Amino acid sequence: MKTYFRNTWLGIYTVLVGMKITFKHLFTPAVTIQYPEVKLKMPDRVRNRLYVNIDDCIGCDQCARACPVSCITIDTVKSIPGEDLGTTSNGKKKALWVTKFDIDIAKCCFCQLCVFPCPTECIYMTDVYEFSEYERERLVYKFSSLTEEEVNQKKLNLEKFQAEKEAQKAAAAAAAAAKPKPDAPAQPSAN
Amino acid sequence: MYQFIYDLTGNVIISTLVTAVFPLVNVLIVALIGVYLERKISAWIQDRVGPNRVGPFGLFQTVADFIKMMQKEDATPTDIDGKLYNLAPVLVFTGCFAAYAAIPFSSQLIGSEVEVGIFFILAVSSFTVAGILMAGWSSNNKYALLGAMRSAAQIVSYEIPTALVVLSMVMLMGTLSLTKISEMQTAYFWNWNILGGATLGLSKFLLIPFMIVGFIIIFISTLAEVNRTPFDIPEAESELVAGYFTEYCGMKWAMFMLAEYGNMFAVSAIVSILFFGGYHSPFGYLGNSLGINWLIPYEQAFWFVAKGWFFILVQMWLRWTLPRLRVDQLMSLCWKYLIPYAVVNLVVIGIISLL
Amino acid sequence: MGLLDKEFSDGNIVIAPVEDLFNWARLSSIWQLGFGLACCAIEMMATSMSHYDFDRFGVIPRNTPRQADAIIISGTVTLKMATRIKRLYEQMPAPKYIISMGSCANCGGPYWEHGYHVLKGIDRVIPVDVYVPGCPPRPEALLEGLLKLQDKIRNESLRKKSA
Amino acid sequence: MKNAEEIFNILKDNFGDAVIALDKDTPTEAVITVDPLKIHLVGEFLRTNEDMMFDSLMCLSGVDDANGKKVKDADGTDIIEGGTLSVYYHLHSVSLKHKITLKVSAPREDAKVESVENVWKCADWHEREAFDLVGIKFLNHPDLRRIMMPYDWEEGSHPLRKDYKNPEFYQGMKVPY
Amino acid sequence: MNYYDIIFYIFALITVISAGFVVTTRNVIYSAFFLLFTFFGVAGIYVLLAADFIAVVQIMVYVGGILILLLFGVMLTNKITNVDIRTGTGHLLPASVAVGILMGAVISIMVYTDWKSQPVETPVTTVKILGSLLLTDYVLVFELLGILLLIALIGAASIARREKE
Amino acid sequence: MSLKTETMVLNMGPQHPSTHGVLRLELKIDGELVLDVKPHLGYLHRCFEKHAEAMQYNQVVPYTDRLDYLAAMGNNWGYALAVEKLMGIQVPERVEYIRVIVAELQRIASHQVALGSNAADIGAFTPFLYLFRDREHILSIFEDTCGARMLYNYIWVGGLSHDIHPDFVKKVKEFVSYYKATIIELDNLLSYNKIFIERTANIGVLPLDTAINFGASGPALRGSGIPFDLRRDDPYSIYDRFDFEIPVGKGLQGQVGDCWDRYYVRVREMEQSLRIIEQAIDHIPEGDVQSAIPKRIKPPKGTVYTRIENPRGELGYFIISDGNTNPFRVKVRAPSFVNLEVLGELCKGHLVADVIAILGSIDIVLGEVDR
Repeated sequence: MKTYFRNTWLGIYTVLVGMKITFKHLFTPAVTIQYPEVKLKMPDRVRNRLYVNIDDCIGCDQCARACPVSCITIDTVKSIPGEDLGTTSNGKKKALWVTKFDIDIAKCCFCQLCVFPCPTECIYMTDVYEFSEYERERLVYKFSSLTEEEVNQKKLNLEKFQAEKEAQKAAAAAAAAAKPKPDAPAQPSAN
Repeated sequence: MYQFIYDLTGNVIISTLVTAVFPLVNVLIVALIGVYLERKISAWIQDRVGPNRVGPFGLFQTVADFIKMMQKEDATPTDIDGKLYNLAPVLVFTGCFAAYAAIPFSSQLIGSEVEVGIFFILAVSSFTVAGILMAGWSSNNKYALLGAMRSAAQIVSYEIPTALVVLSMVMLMGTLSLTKISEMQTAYFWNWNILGGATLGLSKFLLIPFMIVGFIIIFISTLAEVNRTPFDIPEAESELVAGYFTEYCGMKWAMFMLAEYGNMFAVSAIVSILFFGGYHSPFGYLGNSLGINWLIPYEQAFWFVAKGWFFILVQMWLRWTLPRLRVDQLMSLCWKYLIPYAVVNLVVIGIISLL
Repeated sequence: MGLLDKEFSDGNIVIAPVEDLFNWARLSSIWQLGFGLACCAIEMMATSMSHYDFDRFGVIPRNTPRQADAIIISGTVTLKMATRIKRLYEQMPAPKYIISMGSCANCGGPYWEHGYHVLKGIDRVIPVDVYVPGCPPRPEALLEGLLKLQDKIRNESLRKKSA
Repeated sequence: MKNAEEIFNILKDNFGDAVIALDKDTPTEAVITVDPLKIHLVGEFLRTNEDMMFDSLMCLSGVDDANGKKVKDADGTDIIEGGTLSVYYHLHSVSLKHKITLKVSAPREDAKVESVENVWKCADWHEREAFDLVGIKFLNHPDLRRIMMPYDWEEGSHPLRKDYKNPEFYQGMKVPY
Repeated sequence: MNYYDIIFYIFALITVISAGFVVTTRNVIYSAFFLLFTFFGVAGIYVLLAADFIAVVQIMVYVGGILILLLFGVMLTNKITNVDIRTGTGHLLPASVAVGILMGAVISIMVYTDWKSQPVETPVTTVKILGSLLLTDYVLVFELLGILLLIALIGAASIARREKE
Repeated sequence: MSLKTETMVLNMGPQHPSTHGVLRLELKIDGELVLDVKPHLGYLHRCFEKHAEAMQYNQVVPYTDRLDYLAAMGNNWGYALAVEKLMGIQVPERVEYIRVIVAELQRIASHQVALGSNAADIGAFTPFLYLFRDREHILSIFEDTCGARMLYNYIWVGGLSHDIHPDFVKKVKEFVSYYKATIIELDNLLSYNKIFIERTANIGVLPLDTAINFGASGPALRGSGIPFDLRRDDPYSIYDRFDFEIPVGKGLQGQVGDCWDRYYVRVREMEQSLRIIEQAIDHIPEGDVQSAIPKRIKPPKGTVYTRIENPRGELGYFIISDGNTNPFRVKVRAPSFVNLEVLGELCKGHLVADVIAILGSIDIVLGEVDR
């Protein structure tokens, strides 16, 4: 009998206590961020969309190898001696044409592992988080600044250069003992 | 209301129809505003802002919901019992709608002054039960069936404490008519039943605690009858997905929602009629003091609607505060707590009223 | 019921204002079928919570596909799960929309290479309207995806059946 | 508190040949190798003996040792032939606070290990997982079905084996990227 | 024919037709739901007879209580919905004979009774009269019924509480 | 008189509002009474262990995040500890302190979700939102520190990916003082609410010996009344320096080991975590957080099993190294996986609604159960 009345009392009392709390909250200002109108300032270390400053990229492929997801694909073509590719912003000399620098942002797991090994700090994570798309294909970001023709041109150049070199070598070999030939341009690829 | 329109048009059918349209409009408005308010209040309680992008302050949110629901495809599951499936929402809605016939919105604005008003409302609410069972059974879905069973059991059992409290009030007032019950608690809040009724004397003060107990009981049990949290187990989303209307979509589902909100208003109205003076103003009438007699019914309607909404707000407030009970606890609350208290309350009120 | 069960025929009627109204209603009340699968589900929940408040856009979670307008596939879809998703999608009444949230739902995400049990992209099973990238996307990103979906609905026509 | 050597000696005294070896070479933990068909007896002893009281099985892991020779089968795919599959048991005593690691190895082609499900209840799902992903059969297990993979997944294919090849399709869905 | 007649016929039709369906339909659930409409029709007729209290009680007790209980029973016994109740044709003949005799008796009474059709003033409220009658003239019957119901309740509870063997 | 009743099989999930993800429960019910529960897992089997074998040691860390996505810090830490133990790396003092602080913050955040979803399953929606609201504070601290809200990839083998943010200490202190007051509100709103107590007390009682035999750990084990906490009983890192209590289930509202006890243990654990943070936050030594990170992670041949106290219980990593840059085998002893096993035992004889309360009180994360 005692527990019966106690239960009744507790039932009513705790409900009232709860109601008091929620009533208080009825008049607390909302914490909501009114998103499209108000946007939070992102912290400086925030990890969102990857960006590649292709001007600084030397095509070293370290980011692609660091990526656990293999969402970065880099193709490079060796430059021939006459070409000047310029230097990166921190003074490194570029030696490779980056013919392809694709990041499939749909696969990316935003772990930032690719950012650390980059010697020129050209790949980094931005604070852009709004990049939804209607088509899946548009989530593959192509960063290479070279057009298709230019890529073909570079490849052709290299081939021509190598052919010439070969010819020279052949000539040299004919003259003297042959040395091991340089290999075809490295074609590292993550997948 | 009926008389007024009958005088105006002189035609039984037209005046009946017009009278019938009024509660329909009321149900629609209650649902539209109710859903909006529910979302807003839950938002405020939870430190959010709630819908605010559709129209000013999100006012058109429910309108948009409604229009969207109208254009949804009427997808029906394959293995359902078509006839009952289609009939169920209508029946549920009828149960809710019929109750409005006897609710006095003001001394003039009343569908039908039936002598057995309060009993009538209790009775027609059983149509809702049948409709719910129908919906649950015909959906051919285990969740729906379980939800319907729970719901029916719940409504049937909670009718008993409701009826007991109503009985004690009927005993006290000596009438079943809602109009008369309202009329007897004359204007000014100290005459309300919750404060012992209009007749002055010892019994008035003796009654007050028992009236409060009665009010709590009937409030809890009507809350259960309209399946609101903490008694929303028929549609307990974490257990039964959406209870008896799991398989319903589009307008048919909207009818269940309309009925739910309509019922919320109906039970709030009953509570306010029984304990809070019905359509009476708590402070006397502006019409009286200004000498404008035609104003009084409008004032009464205002107060009535205001009281109804107040209790709806309390229901929402409770909903966003409390967890829900389990199905057996719900039953034991009804049979072990509410009914004994209600019976004792009934006896005590009977004794006091004999004094 | 369901006003749009019959398609409007081309020509005869000028239905532009009706269309606008209907599209407006549809885009303002996208009820989502809560489809939390993995990590993204937590961010999806966070989006409905106080700080981001999905409800502002008229989005409320419904638990039954019958009453939902959109699914937000949030998380890794495994082969075991894919058939269920398809079934739930089929149970939804038209018009229905799908937001693919997060890398995993977009294309398998981090699991695309060695994931022997991961479906590589939900679009292999059901048509997707908006892809929200991120792992998991910030709640704002999901909101932006929703706004994109609203844009898409705004330009829909009643004449051809949607989605 | 007993260290691995003491435990090994006690086990050796009690079980003789069933307890095969103590491997102390690993830098972090000593592993006692046990006969796969006697492991439930050893487990029961370890759990109930008053000096041991290993009442909790922390972890049970099935491992493909990949120590057989790599060959090409008829289709030209690499498979591993011979060698062993192993199960590691990490035990812990809540009351005595000591730990021990047991290991059993069974031949790859027909890996059979006694179940310890009725010694430690929690072995149930761990063993199902080891069966599902590595393909070790646990004798006397009450309910040895797949647990992670779908029940209708290709018979006899166990994804965590080192030579596992993914099927092309599952129920009409393309599996590889 | 005024409005009330029309309404009366509507209710009568509802009652008769749904009663017919209750008997003839093969699905138990359907019968139960048709019973709902029968009760509803009967209640309507009560209202037209100015017995509003009885009408309300009819709905409350039969629809709200008995019918729901019935439905519960039917739904809880899982398989019954799929089993057609046998409406055996073999017993059609004796049944129709019995019904025919009964119908004849009723119709003959209807025809041969000397019906007095004079307007009777309907009481304003039946509730009060009912109440006082129940507690004065028919108090014994009332109490007896109360005891009977109590016994039924206790019996049901004791059966329900018995441990399963 | 005996009534023959038929049992019904109710499928809960894989997509069900309260299975905390994609768990399928096959309930055999008699009316509302649960006779048997059969969980079916694997709807989120993301092949972590296969991935770990294909990755280099440091590349596995982002995948560990995705195991128990509510407590990613703990997962990173457990993995890092295992590899560190294998390689014999001693991490700097500063790293240890930061790890303890973020792990305790993560514990609070994880418990908030656990408690919130437990409450939401029982029907109390508002506490759920309050808890998530407070969780945002922690997430914002983490985001400042490492740039991600949920999956951090913060604790690396031998160190941390970033040093703490300059505002870190201030923000954490603010949070600690704010949250101490907020827990009281949670208690009043939910923990002592009569309906909540009715729903959880005496439900799903887990006796101590069953709990140990089933290998339960974390709050599920402590709720049964044994103060077993790896931070105290098998100390790792620098937990032996801090003074904190281990809350255990005492059966305040019912029997020891019921749902309410497990719930309450979590609430009190949040308080203890705040206590640890308070002790640690002022004593973070100066130093470099990345000095001990090896250039190339190539542990010697061998096996290692380490375990840490994650919010859900004992998280163990079993790593076999064959001396290569990739791990040979990584097996995760996921606390939820083991704790979930006990569900069938707990649910027998309860009602359908209780299954949800019990499941909520066990607190599983499917990413970890299925891996």
